[in-house]
Amino acid sequence: SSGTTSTDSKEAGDASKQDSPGKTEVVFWHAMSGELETALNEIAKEFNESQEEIEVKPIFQGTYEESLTKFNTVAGTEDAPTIMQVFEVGTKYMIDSGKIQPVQKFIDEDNYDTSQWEKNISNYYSVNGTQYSMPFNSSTPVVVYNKDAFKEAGLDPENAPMTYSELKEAAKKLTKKDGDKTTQYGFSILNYGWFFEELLASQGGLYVDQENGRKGDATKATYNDEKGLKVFSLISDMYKEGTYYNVGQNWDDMRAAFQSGKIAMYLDSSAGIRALVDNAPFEVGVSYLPVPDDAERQGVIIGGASVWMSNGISEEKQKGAWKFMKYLTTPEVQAKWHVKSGYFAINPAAYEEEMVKQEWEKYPQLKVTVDQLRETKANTATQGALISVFPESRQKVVTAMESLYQGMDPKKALDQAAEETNRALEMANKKKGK
Amino acid sequence: MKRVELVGVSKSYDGKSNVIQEINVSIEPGEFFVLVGPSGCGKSTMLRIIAGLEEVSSGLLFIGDASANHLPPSQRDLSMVFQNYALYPHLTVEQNIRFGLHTRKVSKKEQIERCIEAADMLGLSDLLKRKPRELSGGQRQRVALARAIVTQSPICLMDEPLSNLDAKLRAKMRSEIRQLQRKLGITMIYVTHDQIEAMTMADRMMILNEGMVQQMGRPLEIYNQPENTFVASFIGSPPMNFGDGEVVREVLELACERSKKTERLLNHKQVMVGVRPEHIQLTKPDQVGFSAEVLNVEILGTETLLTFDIGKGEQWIAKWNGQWDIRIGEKVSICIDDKNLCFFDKEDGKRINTRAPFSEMQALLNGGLV
Amino acid sequence: MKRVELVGVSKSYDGKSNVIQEINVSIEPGEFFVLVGPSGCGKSTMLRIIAGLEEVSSGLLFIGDASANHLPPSQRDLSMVFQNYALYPHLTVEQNIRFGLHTRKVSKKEQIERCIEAADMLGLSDLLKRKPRELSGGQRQRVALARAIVTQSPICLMDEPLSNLDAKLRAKMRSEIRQLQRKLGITMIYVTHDQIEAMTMADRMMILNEGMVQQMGRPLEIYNQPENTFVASFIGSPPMNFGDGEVVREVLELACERSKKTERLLNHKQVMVGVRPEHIQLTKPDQVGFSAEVLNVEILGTETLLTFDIGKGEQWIAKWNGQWDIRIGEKVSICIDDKNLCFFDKEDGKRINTRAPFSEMQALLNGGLV
Amino acid sequence: MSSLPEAHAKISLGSVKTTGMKRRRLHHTIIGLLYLLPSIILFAVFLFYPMLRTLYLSFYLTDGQGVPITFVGLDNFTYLLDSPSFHTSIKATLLFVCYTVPAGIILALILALLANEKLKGIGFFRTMFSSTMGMSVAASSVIWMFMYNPSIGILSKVAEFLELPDIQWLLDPQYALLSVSVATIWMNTGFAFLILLGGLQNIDEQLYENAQIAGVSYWYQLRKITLPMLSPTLFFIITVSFINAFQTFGQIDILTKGGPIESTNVIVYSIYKDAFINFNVGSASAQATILFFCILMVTILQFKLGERKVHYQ
Amino acid sequence: MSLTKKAFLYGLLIVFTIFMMFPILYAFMISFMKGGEVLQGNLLPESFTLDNYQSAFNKVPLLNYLFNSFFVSMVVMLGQLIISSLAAFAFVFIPFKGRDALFFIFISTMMIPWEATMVPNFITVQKLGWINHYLGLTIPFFALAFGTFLLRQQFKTIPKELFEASQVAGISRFRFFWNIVLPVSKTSLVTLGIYSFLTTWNMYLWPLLVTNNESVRTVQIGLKQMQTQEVSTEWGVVMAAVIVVILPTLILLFLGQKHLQKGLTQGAIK
Ligand SMILES: Nc1ncnc2c1ncn2[C@@H]1O[C@H](COP(=O)(O)OP(=O)(O)OP(=O)(O)O)[C@@H](O)[C@H]1O
Ligand SMILES: Nc1ncnc2c1ncn2[C@@H]1O[C@H](COP(=O)(O)OP(=O)(O)OP(=O)(O)O)[C@@H](O)[C@H]1O
Ligand SMILES: [Mg+2]
Ligand SMILES: [Mg+2]
Repeated sequence: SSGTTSTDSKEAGDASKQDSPGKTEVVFWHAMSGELETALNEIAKEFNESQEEIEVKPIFQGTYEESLTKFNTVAGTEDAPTIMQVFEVGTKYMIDSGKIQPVQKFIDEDNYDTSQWEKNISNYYSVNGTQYSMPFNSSTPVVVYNKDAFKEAGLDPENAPMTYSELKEAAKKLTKKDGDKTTQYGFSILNYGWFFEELLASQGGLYVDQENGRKGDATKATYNDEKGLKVFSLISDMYKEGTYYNVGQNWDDMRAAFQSGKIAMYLDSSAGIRALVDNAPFEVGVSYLPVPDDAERQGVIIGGASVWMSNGISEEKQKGAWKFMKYLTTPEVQAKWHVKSGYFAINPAAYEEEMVKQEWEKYPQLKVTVDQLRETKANTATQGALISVFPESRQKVVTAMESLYQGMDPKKALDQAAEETNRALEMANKKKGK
Repeated sequence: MKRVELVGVSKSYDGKSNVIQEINVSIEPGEFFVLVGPSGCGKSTMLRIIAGLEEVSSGLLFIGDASANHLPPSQRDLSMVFQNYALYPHLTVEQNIRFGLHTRKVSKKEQIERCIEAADMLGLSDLLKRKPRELSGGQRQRVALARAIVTQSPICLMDEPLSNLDAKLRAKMRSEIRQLQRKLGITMIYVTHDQIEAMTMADRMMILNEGMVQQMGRPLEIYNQPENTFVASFIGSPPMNFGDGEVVREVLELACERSKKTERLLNHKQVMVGVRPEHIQLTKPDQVGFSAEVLNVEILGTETLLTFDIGKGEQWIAKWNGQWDIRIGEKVSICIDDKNLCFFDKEDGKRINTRAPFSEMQALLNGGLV
Repeated sequence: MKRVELVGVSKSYDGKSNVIQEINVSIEPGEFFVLVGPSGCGKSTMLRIIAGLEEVSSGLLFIGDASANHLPPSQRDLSMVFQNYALYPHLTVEQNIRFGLHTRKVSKKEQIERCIEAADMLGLSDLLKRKPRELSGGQRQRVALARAIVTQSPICLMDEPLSNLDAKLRAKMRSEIRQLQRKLGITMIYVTHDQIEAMTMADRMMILNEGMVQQMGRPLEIYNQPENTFVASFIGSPPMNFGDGEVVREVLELACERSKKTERLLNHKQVMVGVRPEHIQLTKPDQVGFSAEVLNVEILGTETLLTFDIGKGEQWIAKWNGQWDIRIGEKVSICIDDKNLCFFDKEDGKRINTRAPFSEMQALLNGGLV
Repeated sequence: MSSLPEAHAKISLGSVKTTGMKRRRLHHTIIGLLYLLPSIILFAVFLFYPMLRTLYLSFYLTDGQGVPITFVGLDNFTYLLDSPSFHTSIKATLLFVCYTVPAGIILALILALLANEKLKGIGFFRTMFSSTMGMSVAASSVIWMFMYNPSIGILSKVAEFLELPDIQWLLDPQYALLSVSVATIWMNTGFAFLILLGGLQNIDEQLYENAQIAGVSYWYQLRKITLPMLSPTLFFIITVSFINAFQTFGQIDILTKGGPIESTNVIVYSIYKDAFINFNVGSASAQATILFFCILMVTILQFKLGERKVHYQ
Repeated sequence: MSLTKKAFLYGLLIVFTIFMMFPILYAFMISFMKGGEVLQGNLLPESFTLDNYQSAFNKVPLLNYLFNSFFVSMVVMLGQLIISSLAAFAFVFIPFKGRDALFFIFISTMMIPWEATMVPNFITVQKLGWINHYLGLTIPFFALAFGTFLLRQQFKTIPKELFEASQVAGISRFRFFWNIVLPVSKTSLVTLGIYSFLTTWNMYLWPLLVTNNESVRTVQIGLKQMQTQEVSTEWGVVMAAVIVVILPTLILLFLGQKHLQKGLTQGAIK
């Protein structure tokens, strides 16, 4: 009674007990919280109302890690969900788990036209021509900057730096000091592996061997090559110069730093732009990821999550789930999703919807993010790496990033991370070998 | 050596009824002051007030010459033996005894000396390393006593410190405490139920009942001239016997239909007559007595207690020296010397002063002649 | 009504020294058995063994006719008053008293009745709703007593149940307990330090010292025929006076250089002579006495205690009825009847049987004639 | 009259003693186990079984679901013992324990002593002091994260106001563990306070009365009466604090995620990461086993040394 | 007590109160702020709006969750109190062979990291069919070594005369346990009760794991549901939720405190 969602979810809960006879129940485990959950629930509700046979029940299962753990323990039992949302780095793990049904089967059966999907997104989830899961909430990194600060520093607020040296220059100008104390830093990156991966890919660098793990099981990290080193050196140099601010690992801390004027430029996810614009007390600019001066811009890798279908459940349920997936990718739904969540539309047709256009008018920054994605060149670098120990590897990269702030040599830090990733890969392959 | 003075002190725990009421007393430096009274009359409460463990509800308290109403216990410079010992269960006997001695600026060596001395005196020497829970009841009590003694504070409060000791040890302790108190000139305030303790130790004693002072004075004074029936019956064991009576022209007519000539009281009509058990005697050849039936005989060794039926269901107890083989039901002729009668007002229980005052001297002679 | 029998019971807390040793006693059904002894002699320990709260180290215990060595306390069907009360702090007086009554299959109505009755008898009626910590020491003790009384168990153990009460209340309680015990036929085992209690209440009493039985028997028997010097000095207050002596041809020569003719003991050379304080008397005209200096006078009201110097630093105490105004330092002529002398072996302290046995009869007559 | 049955004497002392005692002891054992039965069953199912399972898994490589794949003997352990990352973990754990346990207990003790004074309105303060007990770890961590935030947090505002250099509390490996410790101490104080206050109130008032009369100082009372009499409670709270400190997880997950540079990566967090993020259940089990034995050792030591000093009434 | 000492004590009390309460008040303040205000690091809200609370309630079925939390916490609390006190009683008042060893085994279970047992326990609960059921949320927590330990320490301080007195009175062991031991240990029982209630209330991972739908989920999950990762968290709403989540427990604590105070003074032995 107190709100749409609360009654919704109650109904969903109740329904699970009653098991309305005629309908096929499709349980959808997700990790969407806050506003996102509200939007998702709405979509599911509309779907349920749009037809008679299928009942989708979206259920929050904690963070990506937590829901994956849960999925792990129940996969193959009757408690397993029909659809499962998994973050991008879990892709390889899911493929290897043997507990899922690639959606390619239904695409084939249905002769479904996947070309209507944004190639740059769906690419990530297809391996050797098989589409494993359906992309759902996708995002990319962008540079976010404070236009007011730009003006103040005598920089062009409409043209953000596109190369590393421009970035360094701009950052220098943006850094403000009050005595010994820096009141505004030029630039910052969250200590999160994803941003490193993106900066690497945008120069065409590979994360692991075996064509970023897409040809076969990766055995070795390659991110400690000179391309990776460029990223690390950038951070290290700027930090030493005092134009770079360490914001830690927390998304909200980073945004707080930006909004309070502590940093003037930083990298953020495209999905977070809208709330940022709403809350910032100044004008917010969004721009493409910078690349090294001599490198050719390759674009970005898709981030976020996709939805997977369990195997070992009834055909009927799978069919129902597929129907829902198709529904999700319709332009109308995607438009809504894009507007409400800030994630990309998987179906580019959505961008033609009136709703989106209005939104873009209000938030021109959103368009920049879409453009960056669309300009991305499709290759193994921007397709993203596929390894089962991604989470572990990311932890190592984060540690390496953090040790830069302690004055560690970038090369050494990177090598150390790579070595540990190698060991994790080795273990994973060893397990798989048996 | 310090005075302790209470002026109009009252105390109430529940804010309604007073547990002690309007106590006025000045205890002189070096005095041995004994507090007696029936169980629950407020003796411990009074000690606790003097120690500063309870606030008075009204009234003033002076220690030395300073007002002490709000002085914390630690600054009153006194020691106390608690009725239920309050030993530290985690400390050994020795540690218990020495507890707090350092505050009195006593050197370590002297601490040990005093401790050994006290333990010796109290027969605790073998137990110094024990914990309280490994002691018998009387041993615990002695530890509590030792703890108070070693401090040699100018004021010492003792709440029934000997109640769990046997007669022999108690007699020894009585004199030891008294000697120590004299030697050190301590002002002692001492609660006891034991009449012998009260009589032998006290310089002065106070009798409390239901929180009110009944009488205060030297022990013999109180024994011989009890202010009222309460004191008369409370002091002396077995207690004084009472009978209702009427005095009509020099003749005392008892309610139990006996009468007796008395010259000491002329015209006080309604009286209570009291007679102490030791004053009811076997009639000697030259005396006039009356015969009464023996209802009960208790031979205590040294003496014999006889319960007589003196008519109208009233029973009087007599205490005779020695061991008497009198059979229950026998009729014995007894007599009471006129001099040994006490008279009290029937209404308010107050003592009636007689013409020939029941003086101490007389009593002594009387006692000497038996 | 149940027998309690101990056969060769010893108990040691530390596994080394025995706290009580080889106790053999059979307490008859319905008997009032009193246990006395100096502090720390093992009285409480013996009660606790009977109650089943301590295991015996060796020996056998029978309750009724069954072996009870390993019977849990709850199955022994007895009640106990603990020396330190052991009241339940969170229960009111009433709840404390009634606690456990249900196990005796007592109906609710009767529970209440018994509780009210006991509270009445013990003067606790007004305190039924209080918690133990709001009671005075004596009141707590009475609650503990009430708790034991209401159960009306066939065996009742009491560990100094009256130590914190005043003389008057104590006298009342003595007779109440005795009456109750008789009425219900309870087998009572009673520890006390109070000689009057011991003498008046006991059917039989046992004197313990350092864990060993010194004597057992009827109170008067013990008073009049103490088995040894310990018993002689422990029972009776003030205690018996002793002097070293030698009997040479019907003449007793005391160490303090006095001598006396005695016909009762012929040829026992080295003896200890004992005389009770009440038997040291003022020399009457027709008697031969000796004069001694008075060292101390304590007037107790009913009686006077006189300490005499009888030479060689030895002091004897005399107890005289009444109040005597004798000055310290005065010389008084005293005499002791030959019949009233007790003799003990100097080596082992055992009593020496005299020719004309110090019989009860004689003592009674003697007492009667004073 | 007294039928001192000869039979009594004939029963040999020894036999009565042994059979009677045996029967009593057996009876006690049965009764005792009856009282313990519910606990034992639940412990067996929900603690011992999983623990044994953990021990078992620590010798295996497992798949993501924790199903053992290969027996690797002690490999998991030897690898851990060589791994610098595990060494940092151990160091972080020990440091964390050292930072939080003594400080936390002392703070709680101070609060409890203060709140034990007989003052007007003391109930209010008691409530305030115990209030952190009502806060979930998640909620408190979120608040502390806010306070530590270098751009908008209150601490940096205060530092700014006092013109102190600003410190990135949670991002500087030098301070991160300390900062988490401070938050942890705050979170745990409420509970320790309550327990200690309860212990204080259980001390017989008369013991203090005697001390007051003896005129000893406050500190002397504290040392000679309060602490010894409080020892069962202190012993309890110390043991529990140790165990809890070794197992702290929530605040680390929220505040630092084990960073920066693994400086707050305590063992439990590392176990969590290995088991639930990296899906190395074998390695996680090995760490859990090591942790278990570490705590066990500390606790045994504590019982050996501590319980002797504890005074029970 | 002298005036200076009183003033000193009150001073200390107030300082510590500020230290202990500040974070909570801070959260309280934030819960009234709008998004932008929060990020600028204000201490006091410009205006007290209840919007955040409203949206907190709208986002997730908080009331439903609160009820579940309350129910589960209550049941666990009772279960723990009963089972722990029974065990502690056995450890203190029933002498049997191997008692100390068994006690130590009990204590050692406290050392098992919860994270290590979670997965096997989950499988057990699943096999028992307790997923999505209150049973799965409560039964596994009934046995609590911590509680047994706490109560054992408390029971040990009960004077043994009390036990002896009731043995002599012929009271059954259980009755002694029920009528004497428990009331005398009221303080510890209330403390343990509060503790177990709150820990259960604060559980997050386990309830998440053993519930697959919202029917029996608890409020901490709701709290998590309001925080996001990649997209900005609405701090005001989260803090509002934090307040909503801690409020019942704080209130309970305050009420319990009153009871506790009484218990503290009454429970005192002697
Ligand atoms: N738990 C114990 N551990 C070691 N020794 C003990 C223990 N309990 C008592 N004792 C010792 O045993 C002896 C006898 O103790 P018990 O309590 O039986 O004495 P008692 O006769 O009751 O003395 P009192 O009249 O003083 O109460 C004492 O010397 C005492 O110190
Ligand atoms: N804390 C308290 N709260 C309420 N009433 C109390 C409290 N302490 C004592 N009393 C009551 O006050 C009265 C006097 O108690 P007090 O302890 O002074 O008696 P007492 O003379 O020492 O008696 P006893 O000889 O039995 O020890 C008693 O009736 C008792 O019940
Ligand atoms: Mg008293
Ligand atoms: Mg005793």
